[in-house]
Amino acid sequence: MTAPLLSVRDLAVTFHLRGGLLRPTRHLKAVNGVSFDIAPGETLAVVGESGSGKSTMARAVMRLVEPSAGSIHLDGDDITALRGEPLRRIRPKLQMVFQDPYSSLDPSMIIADVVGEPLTVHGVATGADRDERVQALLEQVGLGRYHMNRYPYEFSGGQRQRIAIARAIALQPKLLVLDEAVSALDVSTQNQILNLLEDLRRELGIAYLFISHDLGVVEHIADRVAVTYLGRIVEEGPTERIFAKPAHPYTEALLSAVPIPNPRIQRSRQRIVLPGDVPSPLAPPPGCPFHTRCPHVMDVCKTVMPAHTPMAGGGSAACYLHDPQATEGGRRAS
Amino acid sequence: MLNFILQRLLALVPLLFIVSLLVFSLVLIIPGDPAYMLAGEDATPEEIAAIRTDMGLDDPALVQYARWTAGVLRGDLGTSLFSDQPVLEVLLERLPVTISLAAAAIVFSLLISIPAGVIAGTRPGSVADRVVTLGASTGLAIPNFWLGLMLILIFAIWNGWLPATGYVPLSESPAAWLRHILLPAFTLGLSAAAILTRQLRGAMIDVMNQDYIRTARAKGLAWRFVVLKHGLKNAAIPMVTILGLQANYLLGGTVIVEQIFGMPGLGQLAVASVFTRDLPMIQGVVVMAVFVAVFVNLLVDISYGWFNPKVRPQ
Amino acid sequence: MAAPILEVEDLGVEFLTDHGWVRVVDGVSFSVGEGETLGLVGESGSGKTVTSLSVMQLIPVPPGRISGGSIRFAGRELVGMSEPQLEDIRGDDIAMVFQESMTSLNPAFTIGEQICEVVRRHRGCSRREARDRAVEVLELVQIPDPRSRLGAFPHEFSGGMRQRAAIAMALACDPKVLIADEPTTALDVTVQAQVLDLLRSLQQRFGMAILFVTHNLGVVADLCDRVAVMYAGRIVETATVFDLFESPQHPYTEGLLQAMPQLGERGKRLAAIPGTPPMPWQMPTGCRFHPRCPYAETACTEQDIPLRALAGDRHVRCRRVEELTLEGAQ
Amino acid sequence: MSDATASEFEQLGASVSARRRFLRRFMRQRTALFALGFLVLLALGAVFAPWVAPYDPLAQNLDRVLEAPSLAHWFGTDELGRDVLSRTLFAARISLLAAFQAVLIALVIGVPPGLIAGLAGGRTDNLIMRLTDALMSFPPLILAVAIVAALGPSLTNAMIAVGILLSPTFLRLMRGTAMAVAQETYVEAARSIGCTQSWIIMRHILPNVVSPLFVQISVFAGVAMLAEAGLSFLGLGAQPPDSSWGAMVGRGFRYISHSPSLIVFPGLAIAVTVLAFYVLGDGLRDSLGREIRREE
Repeated sequence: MTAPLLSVRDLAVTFHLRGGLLRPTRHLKAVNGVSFDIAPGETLAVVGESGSGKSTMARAVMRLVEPSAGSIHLDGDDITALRGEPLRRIRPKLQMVFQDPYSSLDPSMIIADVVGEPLTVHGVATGADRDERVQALLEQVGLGRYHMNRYPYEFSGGQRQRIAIARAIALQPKLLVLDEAVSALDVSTQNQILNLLEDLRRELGIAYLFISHDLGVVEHIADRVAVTYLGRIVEEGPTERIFAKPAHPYTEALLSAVPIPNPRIQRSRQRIVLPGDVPSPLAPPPGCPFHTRCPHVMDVCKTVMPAHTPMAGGGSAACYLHDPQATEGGRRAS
Repeated sequence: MLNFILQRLLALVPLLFIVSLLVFSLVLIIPGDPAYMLAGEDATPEEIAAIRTDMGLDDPALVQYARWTAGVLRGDLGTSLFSDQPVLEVLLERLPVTISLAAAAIVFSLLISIPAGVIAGTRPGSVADRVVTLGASTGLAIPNFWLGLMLILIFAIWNGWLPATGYVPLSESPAAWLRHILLPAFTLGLSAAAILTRQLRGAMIDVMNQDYIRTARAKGLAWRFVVLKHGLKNAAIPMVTILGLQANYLLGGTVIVEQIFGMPGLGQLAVASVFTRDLPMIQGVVVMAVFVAVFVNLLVDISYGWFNPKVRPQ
Repeated sequence: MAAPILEVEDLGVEFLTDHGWVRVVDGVSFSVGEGETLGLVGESGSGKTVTSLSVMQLIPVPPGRISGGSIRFAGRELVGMSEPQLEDIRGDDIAMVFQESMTSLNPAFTIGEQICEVVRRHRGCSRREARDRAVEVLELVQIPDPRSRLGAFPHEFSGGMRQRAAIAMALACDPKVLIADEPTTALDVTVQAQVLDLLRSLQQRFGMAILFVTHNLGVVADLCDRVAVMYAGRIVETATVFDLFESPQHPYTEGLLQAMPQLGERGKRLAAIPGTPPMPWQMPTGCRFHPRCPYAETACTEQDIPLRALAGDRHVRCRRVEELTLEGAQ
Repeated sequence: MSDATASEFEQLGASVSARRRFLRRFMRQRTALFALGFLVLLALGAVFAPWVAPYDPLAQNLDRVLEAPSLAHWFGTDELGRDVLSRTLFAARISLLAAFQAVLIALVIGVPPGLIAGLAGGRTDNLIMRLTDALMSFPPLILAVAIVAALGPSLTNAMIAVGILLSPTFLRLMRGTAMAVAQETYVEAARSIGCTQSWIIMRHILPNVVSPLFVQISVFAGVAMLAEAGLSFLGLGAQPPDSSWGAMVGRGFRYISHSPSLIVFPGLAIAVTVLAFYVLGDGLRDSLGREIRREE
């Protein structure tokens, strides 16, 4: 296997919620000991529900929030602790598209300046040269030169997301982080953007870190999938394996919960309905974070977080069901 | 709830510390030497030096500040340079006048602003709304001293319906108190009424567009009921904040209104002390005013917890 | 189909905008039978939410107004009905659940107070009876320890619990019709599955009719008996859920079905409907879908296309319905 | 023309800048335009007072003291027989200038720390806000009186006091807006692109915080004028022979029962001018796009 483009090890992000005079400061472990790799040109999808920490993971990789532990290597360089100018210098390799197409574009700027800004701030191109490149970028994402002098408010959600993508690929990054980049769009528009991303990947060989809660979309776009729950990756592996043979009970339940748009299939299949909600990340349960809702919960799950066990078909899952020793111990205990 | 109040009280400590620094620094920036003023024009330098030492003016600023603060904490605000009376005594004598004026003004402003704000805010763009909005802007634009003078002209001088000046304590005669307080309270309260009306109107428009109003109507509750229960309680949240600020403004406004209506309150005392350069008295008035303002805002904060369950500690 | 409890006929709704009066719902007709679940499907801006609010006469007036048509509940005309009469129906005969449970519950009152309020309004009962009823419905929606939860404020509930409390509030007076406007859209999938299960079991128990507004065809496939598809303020197709998914008759329905990213299908290029839906102030002439329709002919751009009845209680707004064979869901 | 080309044709049309959009909306606000017109006229009248005023504002005529309004003296005469109309016109200079001064002082004191507090956050923000809270806990006029007492009664000192009093509102507004803008995704996007901190502040944050400031400036010009009038009325502001509208009312107070016109006209001048500033502020706010408008 080639050297990974992005290598994340034991990443943790903790937010400190300031308390009042009589209220203690609370610590929110949004991301808790997460490791993954992305090969050049590969798409890794991170899926999870709200509170799973997937967006924070994306921002930590982008170095927009400070990791509290772990390391991030990009292209062989340790970028975990970069600041100021050195951090700015690696930005061209690493770009991001945000979820909300409405707030991610500065309303006071015209599109030419929005898309051309990365070129300007990195001194790549100025003046007519910059405008020419902006035009090419806009065409690449399916917009035209006549859009250059318009303001963001004049565009629909789908068009804005195209603009955001044009801005993100302006510096020809090696890795593009897409944080719920299509979630705010209607299905028909969503597919246009997904197809555009597919085209760009083929043409430019960009690797994607694709953050999403939509399993249908993920199955289409990802080479590999990481399933997150309460700040941890509970299962990871090739897309085919994850969808065909989910190993973690949470992955299984998640797949089962997505309604299939075909009434005959949807109404005849066995469904797993999990009880309760995702616990608050402010007070995560001890042991396996999923044990409070898990249909297969054992005693051991309530005290010690299981380690990742390699799975047949690729990837790994952090669950005692796949750890023969622990399963026996757990059964005996319960 | 007790915890909540305690929290607010604790938060006041640094605030009061900064306030005390600001008030004390008035002494430092004031040009001229109070000792000269006290000693009179033909005092010898020795006499002045003696007075300076006596007053502790030669000590370092920090020492003077510590002494002054210790005095304030003990309730000793010094002695008036002008009348030789203890400052606190004078202040306490005049405080009820100012309090009853400000309180009457607040009551008056609420009586106007709540109905006006609700009517305008639930029918934005209507004729009623435009009348209220213009009325509020006008109410804000009229200088209160001028309004006071116009009221005196109309109600006292031309028609003689109400007394132009003076004050009668409530305990002495409620009717006379009311007759004397009516014009000043209106004068003082009008701008507060205007601000509260604008605020409530805006909050009401905002609240009436919220999803939970639609939910309440989907439950079959009558429009009027929805406005008064679901709308008003939420619209009151920002209004309570503004009310706290307005309480400060009203206290400040008493300076002018008491002057016009010849009411022996703190405001009148403040102006008189400026002209006699009675520094301890000015400091005393400021300290007293801040004390009242902080107390009122504490009450406002506490009531805020009732309107907005989210700030209540769980 | 069961006897209709809710009938909407030729409904028109207009809003006053910068572009003048704009018709956002135009000639919409459908009916919901007793105990039936009708899915009203469409993308954002298709007019589905405005339609559902119009049934309750809850669109904001101004800037909105119902410009024509008829809405009948159990035979009684709701359009033009006096406000007090409407208030008697709202929350009692017809109840509603909204998308955002965080904003649709009043943050300043407790959950219990908000449920009791509707019970007292329609049942005229005592405070204590209303509280008992509130506990009962909270139990129905599986909120643990309901009596002690009465005093909780909405922000003290999780998203899923809030939506269940909102459902409890809607069911408090045993409505005959429940209008659910994207009730699961803001929820996580695992919680969405719970809520869908809950709605299904409640309907089996109490037999109310449900008008289910959503953009999610998976949810429709899961829960609905019949479906009405809206596009650009009009209904383009109605059919039973099985017919619609197996053999859609309108090109837009086909486009939507093809566009659903489906589990178990990978690598294929995603089908996308080209272009974007029209703005309500610049509706295309003729069929409103023709600029995006792969099957459009010149004739489609010319005159208005009526909603035509087909066999098997289906309706389609397409002039080429006989010639076209469209692809359904896989 | 097919529909596709029609929409393209429309897209080729000139784009409307945010500023142009603002102007177009503002031009539709008839009352605000009217207020602006009045303020411009008033400013012109004040600047050209020596040419416009019918009399010398200081010329005394002891034969004609405290006269009621007449054809010769539209606003009547004062206790020294001076023409009240001329004096009102000349006082406009002082009143407008004083309001301008106070707002300027408030801007200088309030805006930079507000921006710093909003952008720096943390301890800096905490410290600045504590100071602001302390300043705001003083009843404003009492604080103004105290400041004037310390500095000595003069118009400039009064305006310094008013400026200090108004500054917390600017500070809070700037802090709130800057905080909100700094949390917008487009600022995060700018960081992700690799913009420097100063570039982000200059190109993304400042352009998006100035609009609400203009609204507040207009409103505060009115508030400052009222505050000046109040202090001058008390004799703590404009000192003789200078006269502002507030000072005119203050002196006219003594003759209230004999010559009400002495206080009616300058008072009306204040009220109308302040109203114009408020209406203008409202108009400006309503003309801002919803995308940048923020509630006070």
